[in-house]
Amino acid sequence: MVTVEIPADMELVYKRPQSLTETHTHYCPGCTHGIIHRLIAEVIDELGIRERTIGIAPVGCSVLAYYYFNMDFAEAAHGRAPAMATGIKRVSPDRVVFTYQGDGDLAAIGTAEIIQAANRGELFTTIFVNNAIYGMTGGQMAPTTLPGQVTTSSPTGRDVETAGFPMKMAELLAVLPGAAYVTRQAVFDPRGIHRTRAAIKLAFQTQLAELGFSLVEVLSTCNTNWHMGVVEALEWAKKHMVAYYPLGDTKVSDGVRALMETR
Amino acid sequence: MVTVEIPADMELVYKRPQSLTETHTHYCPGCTHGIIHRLIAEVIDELGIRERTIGIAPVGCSVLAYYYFNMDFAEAAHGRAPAMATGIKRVSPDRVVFTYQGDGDLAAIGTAEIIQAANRGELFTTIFVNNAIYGMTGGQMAPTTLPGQVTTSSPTGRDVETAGFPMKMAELLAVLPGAAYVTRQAVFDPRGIHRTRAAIKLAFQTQLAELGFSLVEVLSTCNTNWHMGVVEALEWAKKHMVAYYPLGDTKVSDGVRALMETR
Amino acid sequence: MAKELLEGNAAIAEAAIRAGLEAYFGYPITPQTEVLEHLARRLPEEGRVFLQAESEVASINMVYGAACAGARVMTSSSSPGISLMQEGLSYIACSEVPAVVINIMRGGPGLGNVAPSQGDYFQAVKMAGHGDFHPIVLAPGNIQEAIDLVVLAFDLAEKYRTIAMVVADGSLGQMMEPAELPPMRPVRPPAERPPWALTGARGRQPNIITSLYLEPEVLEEVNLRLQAKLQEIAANEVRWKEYSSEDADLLLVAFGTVGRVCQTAVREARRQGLKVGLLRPITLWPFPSARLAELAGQVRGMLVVEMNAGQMVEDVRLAVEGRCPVRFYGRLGGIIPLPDEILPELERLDKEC
Amino acid sequence: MAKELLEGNAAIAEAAIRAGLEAYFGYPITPQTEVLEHLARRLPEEGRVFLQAESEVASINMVYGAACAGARVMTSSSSPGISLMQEGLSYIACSEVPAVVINIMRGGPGLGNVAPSQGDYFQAVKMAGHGDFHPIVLAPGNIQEAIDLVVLAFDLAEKYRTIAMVVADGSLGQMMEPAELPPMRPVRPPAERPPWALTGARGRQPNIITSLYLEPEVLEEVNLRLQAKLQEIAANEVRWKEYSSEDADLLLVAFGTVGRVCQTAVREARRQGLKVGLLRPITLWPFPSARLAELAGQVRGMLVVEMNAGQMVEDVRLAVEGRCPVRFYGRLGGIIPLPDEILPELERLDKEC
Amino acid sequence: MQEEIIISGFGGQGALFSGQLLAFAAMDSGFHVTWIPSYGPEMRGGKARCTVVISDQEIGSPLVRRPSAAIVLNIPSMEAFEPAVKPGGVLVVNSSLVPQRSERTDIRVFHIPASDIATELGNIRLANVVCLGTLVQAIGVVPLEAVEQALDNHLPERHRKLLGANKAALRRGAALVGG
Amino acid sequence: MQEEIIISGFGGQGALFSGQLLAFAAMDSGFHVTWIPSYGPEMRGGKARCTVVISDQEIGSPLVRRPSAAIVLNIPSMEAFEPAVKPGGVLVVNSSLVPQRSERTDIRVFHIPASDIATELGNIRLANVVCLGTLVQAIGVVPLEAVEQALDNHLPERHRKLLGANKAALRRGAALVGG
Amino acid sequence: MAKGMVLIDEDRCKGCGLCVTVCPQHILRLAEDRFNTKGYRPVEVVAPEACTGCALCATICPDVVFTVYRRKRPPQPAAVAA
Amino acid sequence: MAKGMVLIDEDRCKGCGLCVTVCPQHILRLAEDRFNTKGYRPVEVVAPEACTGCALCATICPDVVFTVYRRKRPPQPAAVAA
Ligand SMILES: Cc1ncc(C[n+]2csc(CCOP(=O)(O)OP(=O)(O)O)c2C)c(N)n1
Ligand SMILES: Cc1ncc(C[n+]2csc(CCOP(=O)(O)OP(=O)(O)O)c2C)c(N)n1
Ligand code: SF4
Ligand code: SF4
Ligand code: SF4
Ligand code: SF4
Ligand code: SF4
Ligand code: SF4
Ligand SMILES: [Mg+2]
Ligand SMILES: [Mg+2]
Repeated sequence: MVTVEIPADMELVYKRPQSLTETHTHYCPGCTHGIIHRLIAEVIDELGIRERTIGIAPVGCSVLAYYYFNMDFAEAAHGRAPAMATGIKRVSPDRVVFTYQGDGDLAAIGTAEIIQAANRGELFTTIFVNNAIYGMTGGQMAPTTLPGQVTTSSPTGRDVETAGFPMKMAELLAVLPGAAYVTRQAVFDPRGIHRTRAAIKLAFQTQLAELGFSLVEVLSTCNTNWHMGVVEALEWAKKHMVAYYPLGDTKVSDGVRALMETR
Repeated sequence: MVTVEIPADMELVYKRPQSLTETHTHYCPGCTHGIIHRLIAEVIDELGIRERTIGIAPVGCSVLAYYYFNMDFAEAAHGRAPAMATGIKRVSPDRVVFTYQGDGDLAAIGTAEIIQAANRGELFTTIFVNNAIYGMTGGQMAPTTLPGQVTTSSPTGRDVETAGFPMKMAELLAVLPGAAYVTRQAVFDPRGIHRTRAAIKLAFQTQLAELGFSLVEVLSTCNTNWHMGVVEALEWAKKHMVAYYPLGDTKVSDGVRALMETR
Repeated sequence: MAKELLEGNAAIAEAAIRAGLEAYFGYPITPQTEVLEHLARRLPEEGRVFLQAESEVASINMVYGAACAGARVMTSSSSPGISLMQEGLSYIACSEVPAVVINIMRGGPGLGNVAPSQGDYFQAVKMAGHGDFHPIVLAPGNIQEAIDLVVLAFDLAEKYRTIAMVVADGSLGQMMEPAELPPMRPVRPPAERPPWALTGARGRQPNIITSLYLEPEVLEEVNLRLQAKLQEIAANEVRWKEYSSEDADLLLVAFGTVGRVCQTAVREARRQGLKVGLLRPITLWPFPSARLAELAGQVRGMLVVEMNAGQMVEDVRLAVEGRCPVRFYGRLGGIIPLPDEILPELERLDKEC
Repeated sequence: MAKELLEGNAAIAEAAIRAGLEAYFGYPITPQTEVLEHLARRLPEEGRVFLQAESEVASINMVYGAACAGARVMTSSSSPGISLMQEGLSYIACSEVPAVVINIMRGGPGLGNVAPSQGDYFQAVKMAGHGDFHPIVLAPGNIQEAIDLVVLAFDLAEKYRTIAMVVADGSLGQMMEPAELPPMRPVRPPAERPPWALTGARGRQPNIITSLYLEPEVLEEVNLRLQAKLQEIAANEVRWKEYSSEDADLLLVAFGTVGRVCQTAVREARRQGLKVGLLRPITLWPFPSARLAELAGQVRGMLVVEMNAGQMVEDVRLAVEGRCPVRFYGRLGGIIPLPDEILPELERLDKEC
Repeated sequence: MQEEIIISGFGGQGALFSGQLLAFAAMDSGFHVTWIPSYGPEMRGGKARCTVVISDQEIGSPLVRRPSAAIVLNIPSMEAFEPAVKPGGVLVVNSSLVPQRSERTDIRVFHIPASDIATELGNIRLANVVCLGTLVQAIGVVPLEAVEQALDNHLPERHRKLLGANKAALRRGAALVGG
Repeated sequence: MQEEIIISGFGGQGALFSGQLLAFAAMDSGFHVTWIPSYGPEMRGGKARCTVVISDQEIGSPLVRRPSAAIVLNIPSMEAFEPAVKPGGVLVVNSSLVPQRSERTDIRVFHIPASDIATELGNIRLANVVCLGTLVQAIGVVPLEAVEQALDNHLPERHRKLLGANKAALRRGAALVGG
Repeated sequence: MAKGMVLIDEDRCKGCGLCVTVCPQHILRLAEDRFNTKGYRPVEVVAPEACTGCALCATICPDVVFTVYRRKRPPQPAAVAA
Repeated sequence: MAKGMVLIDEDRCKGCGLCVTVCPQHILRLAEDRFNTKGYRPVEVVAPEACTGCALCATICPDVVFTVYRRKRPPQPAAVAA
């Protein structure tokens, strides 16, 4: 073991959040799931709610999230995390509940569950990782796959004539009165990462203040199934994903606005 | 049998459409399902497409619609009519396909199916009968039940805190690019009925012109489960439903607008 | 408490409340909607959770969530709705959280009709969705038993951390008969939720509830543990009732509504001089196989009567293993076989065995 | 056509195309995603319909729709996805439209893992969702058979207007072996769709496809018709393979991947002087019960080997009815039992029977 | 002792409710009892009937094909149950709505103009209660007072004002049974 | 005749592909053959192995616990399969990555510096093909030419330019088997 | 002479009364003296001569009870194109 | 004297290179001579003295490899309130 002397006049500006376990993740090198995990953990640390937070992992590449977050966790059936979260939150209203879901999970098989939970204004938070593909099953088309994007199930590129246009979930969910805070962010560079962190924090605060349902859509990459280099994937995403999926808040309820202003 | 002499100078201005069978319906007296059936049948007659139209009945009070429409019909599983319609239309692109769905069917259990079909721009037409209640099962709360409305599953009135606000499906579906024509109409008086008919016609024309998905939300009554008189139900609906659910088009694609202009 | 004239569905719902039900998630479907409606009224009165879900898929996953949080939770539905819950049931089975599910069966397949049926016997006893699992399946024959078995379902579900399913049909759900409700149990306070529950990792290691085990060796171990639990249940929880079986040389086997119809058939057959007995399984899983095997040595033949095309009869045959003839009589489509149809079958059995 | 080295999942997909598949609706899930991916590429090439559905619930209902329209249609999935299809399957069963479903089973229950398993035997053979129905269930033991059975599945589904399900596991799906694809059948033109199909009521009375029959008497009749059809299938379509069974005095019974593993076990056992035979059911429903009953008179004992906790063994016991001992050996969680585990079990059977 | 009573009419005639009254009365009188409805397949309206079994021992089948007593409130019910009543049993016919007369001699038949009597009592919907009075009196298992008690306890709030009329209807029906 | 070969390494070492080459060669040589992969439970990377069974009769189990021959491309594979090879069998070890040596005397062991040879041939990823050459030569069931033929037919388009190098690797591996 | 005329398919009528409320001529009412085969009090025309053939009754009737006729307009002199 | 300092949890590193692209000081690179226990080429600091402790590396690293320190600012004379 190497012990490193930290000079006395150095102060800690970044350390592993307590809300993450020590376990190494199984994610591919450069996968943005890791960044998003970290941001959530940082926010939970900052809000001091780790010991009363219950997370729900989806089926998708982040299916093992429960090994990485240092808190109570459940693993949902594919797409059903919002229903499970509803069940948990309704019987444990003083706990903080969040779901972590991919785009196949949330925007395909789980469409009904997320829309209805949002509409009911369920008091949990959803972190929605949009990487425009089904990562875990090896790169099939997701509801969010961009027009023309090649995947294993759209081998000649997504054909909007037969598969429809990519779904803008943040815009769709914003229509529902039960949704108090809905935003879209991206973790393609440090600035975006900082903003995403702030958004995640606001989402959890929305929950803590019982203002309604909150969701942060995070544009992400999947270099492996996009068949790109890590940096190339970020560049591609910045160029193409952000063009289709505009960043920013799609829904800020009055309550949330008040919250924003008091910060 | 009574034979009636029709004076020679009388011309027929209204007769039973050919697209309805002779079968008497099982609907309660004054139930607006009957009006909507008739309008669909009239439009199909007018467009001359009866012999190439395939309808899909939902699970709901209109589950037996296949006995009343004089054309090929299937009975779908609860909420899955859009998936079934997708299956039919994809393998029979030159046929006209429509689903007839209630609010429990379309806006609760079938949320995912209708949203995804609309998003893919499936080339079928949906007639969505919003009567703010589960009629067939005896009057439980629907996703569209109004705030405070008493039903057997919201015995003290719909509580928006726990059940959320009623879902405005026409507005929600309008967000999706695949939806070419989405409108909300009401059959509470002859004027509304005429407008609804025109909307249904435009919806079928949208399909015929292959412009995308089309949906007509029809505000309706369920005097039986609202525990009101027939006329009272219409009055209540005109006052309360229309206030919450604004009438009119929520989505008219460019193609549909062109269609409207050429009419 | 004195007996009251209770309707089956309402009795089931109220029994659940008395048993300490904390939360109900469900979706309307005939012929069980009265369960939901009763709870819609009563649970908020009691300050507990009632939520009408958007579908049965959502219901069962809400149940899954609430169960993970350690709450006493239940859903109810009828055949098509239960089919939609199969994936969720499989997750619950593997995750070993307790859940109570009521299936008031109706005529099938497909949309079928809302008349009484026992067509989901196989679905209930052979599996919880995909994978190897048997929920505990309880089949009341009358309303008092329905009440008692609902209470038992919660206790068994929690004791074994498993799914306890109560199956009945619309005739039990809609009939009325005098019965006594149990006293109201206090609701378990959230602070006393079980140690494995997801309650927030305060001062302890995080709890994880999952059904994912990537390594086959590990998943095999999980499965062996599940199987051991099932064996324990099979050893301890078999329940059935016998009527006039001591001296019987012909045996009727029937459950639920048909079971009680067969009680009448036994009486009438005895009046005609046939020494008929009846075994009415109360737990469909675990099944009273050992007792049936024993009786196979005593009787000349068995007649299994069901409201389906012959499902439980397979379990009877498995128990009997050819030691006596096992005949079947069934009605389909929502028709309840009546004593006057069963008697001729008994006479035939009497002659042929 | 000459044999090619084919991967199981791709072979299944291509066989479906050769059999005249007009439309595929499916949702990705390991270990069958290659079926979907192959079809995603090939069907559009052939000008046919490929659609990735939003879920398995949607997939099966799209299949239901396309089948109602009279098209040759198929979906594929793996265990949790098949659980989600249970309601739709029940509707299809009652509506009597032909549909082909592939289940490449994985370890369960719940999310389990993606390793090979036979945990869904009961789910496949005992029912299609709720109500009384058995799909035809075909279990290939190798890739050539997978190809042939996929083609057969379409033919049987159409002949009997029923569900034909092909069940295999991920090891068959991912292995390669030489096999021959059938010639490409011409796709049936839309104009030649069956007379019952929903094609538009041009010059004929409307066709109605439903599974709703409100009157119990009518639903009973529908069910009796379904049961008669099932009996016809049971009488005509039982398929199995035997290996060294002529002189066997011990019999292995196993299906699919385990069936072929047992072929090796038979060889090795014979090398050790045990007169072991093997019966490998190819149709799991209808089950080769009659032949097993016959063999029960010949052999001293049977050993059923499965990748589950013991499911098909029940059908073997039902067939044998106690006429010879039936033992079980199983591995769980995605582990394939190998010949060297099966041999000691055979030796034990030899000693004890 | 076991009585198996079917009460049959169309929806809205109160067949189900009068069966429940009988069931309450039987329960309060210390009997085992079951009440089971059966609706027609029609979603609304259509036939409505119930079976009440009253016994001094545990009740097996709550349904019977051949009742020991029946009330028929309309023509289809008459057609279905007139032939079904067990020999020695009782049949009460609302003759206001059912013109045909039973020819059976092996049962006791009461043709009573129940709807007319009910109209007379101020509410045509009391016809079922009139018939119930006749039936209860005829089979004699449950005292009429027990049914009155059941009315006291279970008449829905919104019909409370008709309590007196209900009791009168019951008594009028009962009075039609000759000593 | 039946040969059961396991080729094992970690993801990316080409274990699966060289097994397929062998399978193609065996098929073209008229044998029954099965190829079956097994991945580790890890989603990405991790172990990758396949089993190839070559037989002159119908093949039962496509999986074996004790292969008649094995190629081990990394240390965990060595640990797993060195003891497993059947007596009389063949073990090919990529000694560039696996330092330990097999002590077994009942099998034929080839410790070959496959990665080094591959690097020498211009691409370290050819190590698996070097090992395959050794194995094919050692077991002698399939002619080396059949494997070359398989390379000709099945080397993926994007690796086409490495065809020559692949063949060279194969031959280099084969040459290591002493007469 | 009546401008319009309606035929009533009486046995379809469920007596809901909707047509009664919309008829601008107020000439429809529910029969007070009889039931149809369904058991409902069917609609009837009180003053057929007042019917204008406007078809509003048919427009609202959920049960397609009405067939409506209207007197042809007498051939009008063709308007002169402007 | 360096303004900042990073600790590297080397075995967590997957060598994705993201930190390398964002470090404003260009002092990070992937090791060319070795692998970590995961088999990746881990990140290393080329010129520790140039580190500003800006933590951008930690911000983007998906695998939480970095711990970052920054030199405390010497106590500044308190600003006079305006
Ligand atoms: C019911 C069911 N259907 C399908 C699957 C297979 N499956 C696992 S993950 C996944 C999609 C994952 O994609 P996404 O949600 O976008 O997450 P990502 O892996 O991209 O993070 C699918 C289809 C499953 N496990 N269960
Ligand atoms: C899977 C499933 N769940 C529930 C039901 C029961 N069910 C039948 S109709 C219906 C709701 C009908 O309401 P709606 O769609 O609004 O139609 P309406 O009757 O009001 O016209 C429900 C819940 C069912 N048949 N299947
Ligand atoms: S497959 Fe894609 S989403 Fe999954 S871990 Fe790898 S990079 Fe991330
Ligand atoms: S219950 Fe309501 S929706 Fe159904 S037929 Fe009656 S009025 Fe119409
Ligand atoms: S056509 Fe017009 S005027 Fe004539 S009855 Fe109908 S609504 Fe009245
Ligand atoms: S609207 Fe139609 S059904 Fe209603 S009363 Fe008039 S004619 Fe009869
Ligand atoms: S803290 Fe800033 S300067 Fe230092 S290594 Fe990280 S990115 Fe570079
Ligand atoms: S970003 Fe993290 S994982 Fe990637 S190279 Fe840098 S330290 Fe390693
Ligand atoms: Mg994704
Ligand atoms: Mg409705």
